[in-house]
Amino acid sequence: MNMTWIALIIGLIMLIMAFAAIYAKKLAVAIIAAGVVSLLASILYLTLAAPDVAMTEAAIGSGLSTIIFFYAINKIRKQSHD
Amino acid sequence: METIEIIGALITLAGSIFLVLGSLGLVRMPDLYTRIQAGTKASTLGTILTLFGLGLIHLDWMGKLIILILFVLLTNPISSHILARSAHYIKTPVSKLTKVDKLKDKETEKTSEANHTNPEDEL
Amino acid sequence: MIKKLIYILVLVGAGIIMAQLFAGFSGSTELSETARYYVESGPEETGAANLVTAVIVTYRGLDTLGEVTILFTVAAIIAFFMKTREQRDKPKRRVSEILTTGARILVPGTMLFGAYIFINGHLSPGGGFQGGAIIASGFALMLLAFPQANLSHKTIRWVESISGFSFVIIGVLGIFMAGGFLDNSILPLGNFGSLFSAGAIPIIYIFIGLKVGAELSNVVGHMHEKQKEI
Amino acid sequence: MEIFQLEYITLITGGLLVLTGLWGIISQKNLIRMVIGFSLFDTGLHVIMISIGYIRNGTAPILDKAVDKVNAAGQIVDPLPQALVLTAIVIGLGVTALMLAYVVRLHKEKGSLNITNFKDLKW
Amino acid sequence: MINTILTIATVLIFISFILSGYRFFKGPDTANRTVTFDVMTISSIGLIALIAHFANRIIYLDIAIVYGLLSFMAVIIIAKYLEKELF
Amino acid sequence: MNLKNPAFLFAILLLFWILLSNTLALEFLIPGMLLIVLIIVLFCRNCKIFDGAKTTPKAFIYTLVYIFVFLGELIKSNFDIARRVLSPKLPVNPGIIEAKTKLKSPMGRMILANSITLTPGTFTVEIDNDTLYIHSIDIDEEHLDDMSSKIIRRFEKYLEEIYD
Repeated sequence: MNMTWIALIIGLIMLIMAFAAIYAKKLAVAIIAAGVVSLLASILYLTLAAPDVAMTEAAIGSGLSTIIFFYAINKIRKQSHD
Repeated sequence: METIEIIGALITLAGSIFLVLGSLGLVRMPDLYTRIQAGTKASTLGTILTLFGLGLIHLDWMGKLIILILFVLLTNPISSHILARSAHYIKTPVSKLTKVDKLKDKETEKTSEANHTNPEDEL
Repeated sequence: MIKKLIYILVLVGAGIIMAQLFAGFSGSTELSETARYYVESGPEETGAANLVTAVIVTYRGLDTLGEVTILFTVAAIIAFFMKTREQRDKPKRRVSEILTTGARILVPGTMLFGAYIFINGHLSPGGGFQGGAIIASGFALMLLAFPQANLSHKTIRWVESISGFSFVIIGVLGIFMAGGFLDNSILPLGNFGSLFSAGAIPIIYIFIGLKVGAELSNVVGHMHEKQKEI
Repeated sequence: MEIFQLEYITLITGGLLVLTGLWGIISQKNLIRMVIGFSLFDTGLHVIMISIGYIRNGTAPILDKAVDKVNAAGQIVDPLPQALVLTAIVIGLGVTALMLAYVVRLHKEKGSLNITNFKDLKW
Repeated sequence: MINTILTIATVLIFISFILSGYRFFKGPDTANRTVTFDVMTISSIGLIALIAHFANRIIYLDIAIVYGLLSFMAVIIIAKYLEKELF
Repeated sequence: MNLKNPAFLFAILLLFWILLSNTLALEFLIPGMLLIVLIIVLFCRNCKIFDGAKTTPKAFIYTLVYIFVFLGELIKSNFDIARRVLSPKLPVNPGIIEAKTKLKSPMGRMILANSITLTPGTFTVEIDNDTLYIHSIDIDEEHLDDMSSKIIRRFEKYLEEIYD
C-alpha cells in the first residue's frame, strides 16, 4: 500500500516537471527540469521492483544526459557569441 | 519490536523533520547565499540522520549506509561551495540585508578588465 | 491557427491510441510462460543470481552485441562531427582549490565504484552498461576539475577495440566449447552467489563495461574539446 | 478499487508523459527543446514497458538472502521487460548525444536554433 | 509501530519535495533552481533508503550511491556552465 | 619515491571497497586490492594531497577527537538554522568576511573549508591561497576580526595537529 502512494505523488511531480521542461523560458532551466524528471522516473522504477533499470536511468538518463546537454548548449552559446 | 529499532525509527523521523526545515528555509530565505546556508546544512544532517536511523533498524545494512553517509559528507559541501563561488562570480544579487561583502571589495579593486556582462543570457 | 489545430489533432490521436492500449491491460498476478522458464531454469543453467543479467548476457546476448555496436557507431559519428584541434584556450579563472583536492580522492573512488558495479553484475543490480556510464562520469569529473588534463584518445581507442574483440572471441568460444554463441558455461559455474560464479558472465561484463566506458568517455571528451575551425 | 493499483498508476503516468513529450516535439520551434521533448517521450515509453512487466506484490528479480531459489517463481517480477528497457535506455542516450551533435553542427552552419529557418529540404 | 513512524517520515520527505518544487517555479534565476535540484536529489537519497526498508532488500542501496555521485556531477557542471568556464 | 601518498589512498579505497561489498571474505578482498593498485597506478601516480599528513599516534588521537567535535558542531548548527527558519521575523544578518588560515596542506584546507561549510551559519564562498572568504548568516559589524578568528580557530587548533 505504501508503494502505491509513493508512486502516485512521484508521478504527479513528474508530470508537473515535464511541463516545466517544455515551457521554461531558459534552456538551462528546461534541461534541469528534464533531469529532475529522469531522477523521479528512477524512483518510480524502484517502486516497480526494477533496480537494474533504476540504476541505469540514474546513471545515464539523469547523469550523462545532463552533462552532454550542458556541453552542447555551451558550445552553441560560444558559437553565437563569436 | 525491540528498543533499538524504535530508537532508529525516531532518529529517521528527526532526519526527515530536518529535511522539511531545510526546504522551508529554501522557501523563506531572502537571497541565494542564505538559501544555500539553509539547504546544504539541513539537508546534509537530515539525510545523515535518516540513513543512520535505518542502519539501527537493519544492523546488517550499516556498511553501505556508512558509505553513503561519508559520501554525502564529502560531496555536499564541495558542490555548494562551487555553486556559491560561481554565483558570486556572475554577480548574483545579494539581499538588501547584507552588511559586508569583503570578496566583492577585493574583486573590484583587483580587476577592471573583467568584461563580464549579462548573467541573464538567453541560453 | 490551422497549425495549432493540427497539433491538437495529432495529440488527440496519440491519446486515443494510448487509451486503446490501456483499456486492454489488466494487471497480471503471475508470470507468463517465457518468464517462468527464465526464472525456473535460469539459475541452474547460467548460475547468475541476477536474472536480468542472465537474460541480457546469455539468453539475449546477441541483442547486447548489437547494442554495443550501435554505441560504437554513435561514438564514431560524434567524433566525426566534433573534430578537435590540439591546443585549448586557457581558462579565464582558476578552478577552486577545494574542487581539485576533492577530485583527487573522488576520481579514484568513482572508478573503483564503477568497477565494483560491473564486477558484481551477476550478484547485485548493475552491470557493464551502468559501470561504464559511471566510469565515463568519473572522466567527466576529471575534465571538470583539471581542464588542462589530457584525455588520451589513443589509449581509449585501444582499450575499446581490445575489449570489443575479446567480447566477440568469448562469444565464439561458446560455440566450440559449449552450447552456442555467447554460452557462459565455458568456465565452471561455481558456487551460486559467490563472486567467481556464473561461468563467463563476469568476464563478459568486464569487457562490456570497459568498452562502454571507453565509448562514453570518448563522447564526453569530444564534447569537452574545442571545435576545429573548418 | 481496481484502478488504484501500482501498475495502473505508473501506466497512466507513463502515458501522460509520452503525450507531454509528443506535444513538446510538435509544438516547440527550438531544436534543443525538441530534443528535450524526445527524451521525455523516451522516459514515458520506458515507464509503460516496466509497468506491463510488473507482477502484483512482486519483488526484484535478484536472488539473495531475501528471495530463495526454490520458490522464486511466485515472488519476483518479470525479468524480460527490464532487460529490454535497460538496452533501450542506453540506446536512447546514444541517440540523444547524436542529435545534440547534429544540433551543434546545424547551429554552426545557420547561426540559429529555430526550426523555421531550416528551409533546405522544404517543398 | 516502526512502519507507522517510517511512513510519517516518508510523508515529511514528500512535503520537503513540494516545498522545494515551489522554489523551483518561483526562483528568480538559474542558480536558485540549481540549489533546489541539489536539495531534491539529497532528499531522494533518504527516500530511496526508506523504499529499501519497505521492500526489505539491501540491494536497493546501491542506487542511492549512484544518486549521490551523479547529483554532485550535475551541480558542478551547472555551476561551470553559469560562470562560462566550460569548454 | 615517496610511498606515503599511495599508501594513504590505498587505505581509504580499501576501506571503501570493504564497506561496499559488506563482507571480509578473501574472494572479494583480493580482486579489490588488485583493482585498487591498478587504479592508483593509472590515476594517482604523482598526486601530493597527503604530503602534509602526520603519521604520529598523537595525530591519530586528534583525528578521533576532531570527528566528535565536528559532529557536535554539525548538530548545533542545524538547531541554529532551524530556529532562524521557524521564527516569524526571520532574523538573518548576512555578510561575507575574510579569514586567514595557517594550514599549508591542501587536504587540511579542504577539510577546514568543508567543516566551515557544515557548521553554524557559515560557509566558504572562495578560497585564495591562505585567505578564506566566508559567508556568515549573522555577523557582528564592530568585531569582524574577532569573529573570523573565532570561526577559524574552532577547527584549526585540531587540524594543526593532524596536518602541517
